[in-house]
Amino acid sequence: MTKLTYFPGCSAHGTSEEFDSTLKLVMKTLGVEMEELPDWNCCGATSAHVMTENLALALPLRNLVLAERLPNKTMGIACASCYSRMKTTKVEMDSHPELAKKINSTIVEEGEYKGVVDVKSMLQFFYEDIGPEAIAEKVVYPLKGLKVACYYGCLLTRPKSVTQFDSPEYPISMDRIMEALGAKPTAFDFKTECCGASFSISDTEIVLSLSGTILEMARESGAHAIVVACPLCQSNLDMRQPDIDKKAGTKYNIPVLYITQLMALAFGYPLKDLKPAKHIIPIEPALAHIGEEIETPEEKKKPRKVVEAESEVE
Amino acid sequence: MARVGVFVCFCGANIADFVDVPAVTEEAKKIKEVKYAIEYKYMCSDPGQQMIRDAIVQHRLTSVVVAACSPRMHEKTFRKALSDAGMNPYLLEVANIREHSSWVHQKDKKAATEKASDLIRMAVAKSIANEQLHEISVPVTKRALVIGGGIAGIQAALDIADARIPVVLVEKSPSIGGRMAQLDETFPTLDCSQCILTPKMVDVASHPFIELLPYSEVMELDGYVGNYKAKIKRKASYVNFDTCTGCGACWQKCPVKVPNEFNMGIDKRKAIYSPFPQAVPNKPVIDAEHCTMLLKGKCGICAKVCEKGSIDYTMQDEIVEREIGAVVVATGYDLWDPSPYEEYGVGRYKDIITSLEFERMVSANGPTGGVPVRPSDGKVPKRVVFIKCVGSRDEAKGIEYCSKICCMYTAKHAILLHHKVHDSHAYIFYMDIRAAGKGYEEFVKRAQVETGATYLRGRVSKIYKKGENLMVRGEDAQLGQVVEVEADLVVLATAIYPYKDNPDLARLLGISYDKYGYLSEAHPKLRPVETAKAGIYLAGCTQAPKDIPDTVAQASAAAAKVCGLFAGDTLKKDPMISTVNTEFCTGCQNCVTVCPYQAIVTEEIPLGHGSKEMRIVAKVNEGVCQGCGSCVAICRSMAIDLAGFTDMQIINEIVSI
Amino acid sequence: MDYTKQIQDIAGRLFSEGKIDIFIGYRNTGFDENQVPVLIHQYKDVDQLLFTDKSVFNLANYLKYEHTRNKRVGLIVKGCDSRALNLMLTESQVKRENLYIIGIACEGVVNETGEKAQNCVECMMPDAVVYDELLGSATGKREYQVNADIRELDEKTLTDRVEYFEEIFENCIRCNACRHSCPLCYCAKCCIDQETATLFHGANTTSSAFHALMTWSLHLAGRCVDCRNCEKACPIHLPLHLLHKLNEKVIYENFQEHLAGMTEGDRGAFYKYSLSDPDDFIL
Amino acid sequence: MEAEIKEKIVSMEKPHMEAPPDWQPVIMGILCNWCSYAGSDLTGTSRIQYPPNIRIIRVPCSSRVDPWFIIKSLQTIADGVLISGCHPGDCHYISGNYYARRRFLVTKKLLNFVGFHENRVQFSWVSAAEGAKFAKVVTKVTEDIRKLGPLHLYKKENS
Repeated sequence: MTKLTYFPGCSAHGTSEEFDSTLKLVMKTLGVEMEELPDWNCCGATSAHVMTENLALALPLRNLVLAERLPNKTMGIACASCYSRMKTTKVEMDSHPELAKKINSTIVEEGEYKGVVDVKSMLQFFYEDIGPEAIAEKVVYPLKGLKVACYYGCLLTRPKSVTQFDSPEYPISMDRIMEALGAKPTAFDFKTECCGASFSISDTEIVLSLSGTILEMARESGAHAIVVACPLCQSNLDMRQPDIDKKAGTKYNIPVLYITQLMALAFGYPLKDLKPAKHIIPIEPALAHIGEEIETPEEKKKPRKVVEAESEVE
Repeated sequence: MARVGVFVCFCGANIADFVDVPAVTEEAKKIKEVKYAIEYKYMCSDPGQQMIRDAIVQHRLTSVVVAACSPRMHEKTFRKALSDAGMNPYLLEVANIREHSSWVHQKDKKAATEKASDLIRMAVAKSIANEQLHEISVPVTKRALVIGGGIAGIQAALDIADARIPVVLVEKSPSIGGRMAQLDETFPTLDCSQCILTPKMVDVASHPFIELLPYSEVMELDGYVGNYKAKIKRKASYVNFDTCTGCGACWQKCPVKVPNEFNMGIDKRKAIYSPFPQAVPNKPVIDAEHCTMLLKGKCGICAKVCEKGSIDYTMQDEIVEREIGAVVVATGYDLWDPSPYEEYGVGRYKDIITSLEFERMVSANGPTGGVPVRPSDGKVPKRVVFIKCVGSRDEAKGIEYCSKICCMYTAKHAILLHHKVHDSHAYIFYMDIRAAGKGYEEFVKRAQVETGATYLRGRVSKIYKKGENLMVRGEDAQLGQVVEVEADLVVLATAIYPYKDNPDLARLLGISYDKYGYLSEAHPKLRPVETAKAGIYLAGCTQAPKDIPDTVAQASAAAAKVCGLFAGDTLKKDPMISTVNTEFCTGCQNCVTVCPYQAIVTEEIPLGHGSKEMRIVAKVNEGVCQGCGSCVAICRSMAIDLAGFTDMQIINEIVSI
Repeated sequence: MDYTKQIQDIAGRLFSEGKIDIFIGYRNTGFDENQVPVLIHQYKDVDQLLFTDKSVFNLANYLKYEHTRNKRVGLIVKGCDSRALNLMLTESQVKRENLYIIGIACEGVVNETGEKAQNCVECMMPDAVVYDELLGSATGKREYQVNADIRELDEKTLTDRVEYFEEIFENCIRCNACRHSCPLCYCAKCCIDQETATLFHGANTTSSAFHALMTWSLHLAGRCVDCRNCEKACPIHLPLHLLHKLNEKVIYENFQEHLAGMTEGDRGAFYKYSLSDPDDFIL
Repeated sequence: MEAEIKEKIVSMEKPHMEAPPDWQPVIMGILCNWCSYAGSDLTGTSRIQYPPNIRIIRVPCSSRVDPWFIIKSLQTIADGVLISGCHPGDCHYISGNYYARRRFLVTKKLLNFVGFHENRVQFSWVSAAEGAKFAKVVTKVTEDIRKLGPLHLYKKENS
């Protein structure tokens, strides 16, 4: 039974507890034992790293050092920002030993950083450590008919030098997992566009326009719902939708689900475990599509690209 | 007994002012081998040289020492003087008492004078050990090998052949013509590529001095300048070119369809095919990877329909050998694969194409009959976005260098688009416009004025699909804001990149290449056509990105080099090269290891006189040896020595003072 | 370490099967318990053979002389000997197919005073690296270590070293025994005694000894396998290994190479180069 | 003062042998034809002055220099040796100076080991454009060797 250190981050215990709860269900089914990092602290995003670099490194470093006390060799992180901060810090520390010493000296009572614990986002953990095949095996209630736009947001795969995971511009890991669940990921171009999270409070206008385009493109792609793996993405796209509609005169009604919610559903957990009440945009209409037949004409066409095309006989 | 003559030069005041020349001459006279010593104002002048010539005869000198300026200055002059006097020119030694004494010790005449005397002593000692050397003449095979049948290869081959020198032109595809044959019209004059290229192709085919080997590849190149031997593989075409008339019945009836390389895969060709209508030679070949007859033994239609019975499914690759004297490498360029630009959706959207695909579309003989169409739905695009520097000048995702031609052909594309689709509009994202060349800047202006194309300075950050069309989002750096252009078609000006097998070719030819795979010239400025290996020259994009005029110019330059090389019946070479004393040679072959030119080979000689047993010894190929002496210094048994710089000579110099 | 039995068996087998013309091994001197190399031509002599920790000499040396040339030879090689042999193969002085090699996973031989020889104490590769059959159990490569004497001399002042070596070169009598005993000194004509007066001087002087020994050791730089045949041969017991070990040290420290002749085809440090070789000693 | 003397003793082969008053060191200079010799010519044409103690021998490439040229020089007249070639990568013969570099290092160390001060034998890369550098190098080497005094080690008796 694989073991995993769990770093929930502030949102998982607040706005995005449906993420947290479904995550735990999913992990149970996948046979992964999650151990929440004891006495974890704020990762510092995003206020710390705009103020002082040292603090922005020291905060995550403390978590990393704490994680090294546990036997598990991987720490899974729910929130994309936390993940970004932790992974950035880890990379910085591992590549600049002298800097590591300096920062470490500020949290000396916690112990010395050894760099033995790997840091992964939950998405990365599902994709690399579990794998779509293993996930598919656990599916008891395939989500056939559900068309989803996979939205990765800015931090899960970027910057490449830090994350070292999937493609920074057109990632596919979540799409693969969705396919494994039986759902159909749509051709969605705005997978990694900015949703404006950092302006969520300071300048909502920007959020409205940025998130607006994402929603629009999601609808363009024919998706019934948007899937995310980051609490901030979720809250922005879900919570802001009414305002967006009001501003742009649109009526999107696209629910925004966590990857773990759909996994939980496919693994046979009842709808109520998904905590539908936590959503601004009701998720039931979208889930009602499960079971429909999908028509996708472009699939039937042959790819035009020279390289893979092989000969055909009349 | 050696009889050395010493001739000390005043070099006007240059030497005399700081070195006591008469004293030096007196010193020289004291050396026992020196039979004659004299000073003169200008030894390099005619009377000066005359003194040397006379002295050689009068005093029966066995070697001559001239104490004057640096040997790098006048060694040749004085050598000539010696040979004029009937003396072997290599019995000359020059003592450099100007650069090495008078000019650098101007404050201390006494020391300068002593040093000058020492330098002369050394030169005398060395000259005693000098041997008579004779210029090496290497025979030349006056036949050139041109690798690559693009415009560069064609031009080089024609120029060489017109000088009545036989040429073997090797092309890997079924027809010559190369990239230029794929182009529609060419900048800056917009004359049609076919119209200017095809006549040259025909000339090649019909030229009495050119042997054209299409569908062939060079496998091996042995030997050295003037005396190469090339092994060339003629790939099995399964068509007998001698009887085939190129009627075309076979490829009309062939049932197998294959993406057409010549049209960048936009349409299909048959499994038996001739790449394009104007192909030279215009004979089909069977593509063994796709022909069902060759793969599964079923079909055989082409054989049935061929009246001449030219189809031969049993044909095998054959290796032909050619003796050649020089090589011109003109393997051209490939396109850089833009797939790293994921944000552009390369490979995901059919309506994003490369500039060469666009070129084929607008080409009159192209798959779409000269009209650009959207691959997705065949509609004629109205709004076309051209993105320049895709790969070029991009250290993050592509390559550092500038591909040189994209600015020009993109301007051309704007014009062509305008000609073919009058109500179309071109948007061009660019970093800089690099239009250095005769008539180039004017051409770009013309494109801007004539077509009203929108030039946007800035990089494209994203392309995404909106309905049927593509949204191109980029920055307009001049307005300092983000712009989004809705496009029916996006054309990427992908970077020029060398063929991936260039390094293999380089290794096979024994020449060097850079980190991208471009073949390296001997000197970036002064020897841009030669390679470091004598007798091998470069032409066209195999060396670096070039446009057609530059390519043709370099091709002709390479041809001129070849003709120059073949001017005499033999190649003259400096005799200062290594020689092996087989008596001492142990055959350990360390010299073979360190020789930078692979100039040393081994041979077997009898162990002793008339003995049956053989032993291995080293053998210097005097045609290849450049005389660096690496082998001499590492030879433990002193079996190798370097003429002109023998151990004896150098040691003499050392012990003479 | 005593393989006398095995070696006699093998040699006997080889002769009876007609696989070899000559077997090179060790036999007793006959007047003390030391051993000398012996060339055996026939089956009946194999019982002379023996191998113990007194089998000090490097037998590869005897492959460079006329009487073994192009003959089928069987011989015994210890770790160091085998690397010398490897170099001879690389430098095509012998043909592998002519050899039947008995490799020894060596446990070290003794010096005249009976304790383990220094080069065996410091040995970095006791096992034979080229052989047809191996006696003893291989223990593998060992870490590089600087020769004890070198370390000692390095601490001395320049002036002291001058005195030390002047004595050595003064005592050398230019008998060339060192050269003749070295398997890697196989040149038909050695550069040191080519009688061209100005090049070298045959005269036995400190200067000529200096010249001869320096050139000799430089010709062995990166090739010497530290078998110490030269030292055993030296009639006045000069510490010749110092020169070789110093070269070895310099090459190890600067080109990260030691153990010449580990693989066939490796010619040693002087016959290759790296772009990143040290450059700081050059102005 | 004492330290100075000690330094002198440590740094000299034969401290007790004092140089005669009018003594001038002799330095054997072996230069490769394409870079260093051309460079030394440039020093001349640009009239840059340097000490007159060096005697220059021209060889095609630094890889032509056999270690025993150095040994021979030291045995005979020379108090020091300077060998100069093309900068790494500039070798006219592609790789010559790389092989040379290895030999030089070992030779230098070996000579130093048997008693020659490390400054007796020096090496430099001088390109055809570095006339000034050549002068600088020669000056440095000459001064180094002047400090060391005459060489008495292993001199060939009959010279």
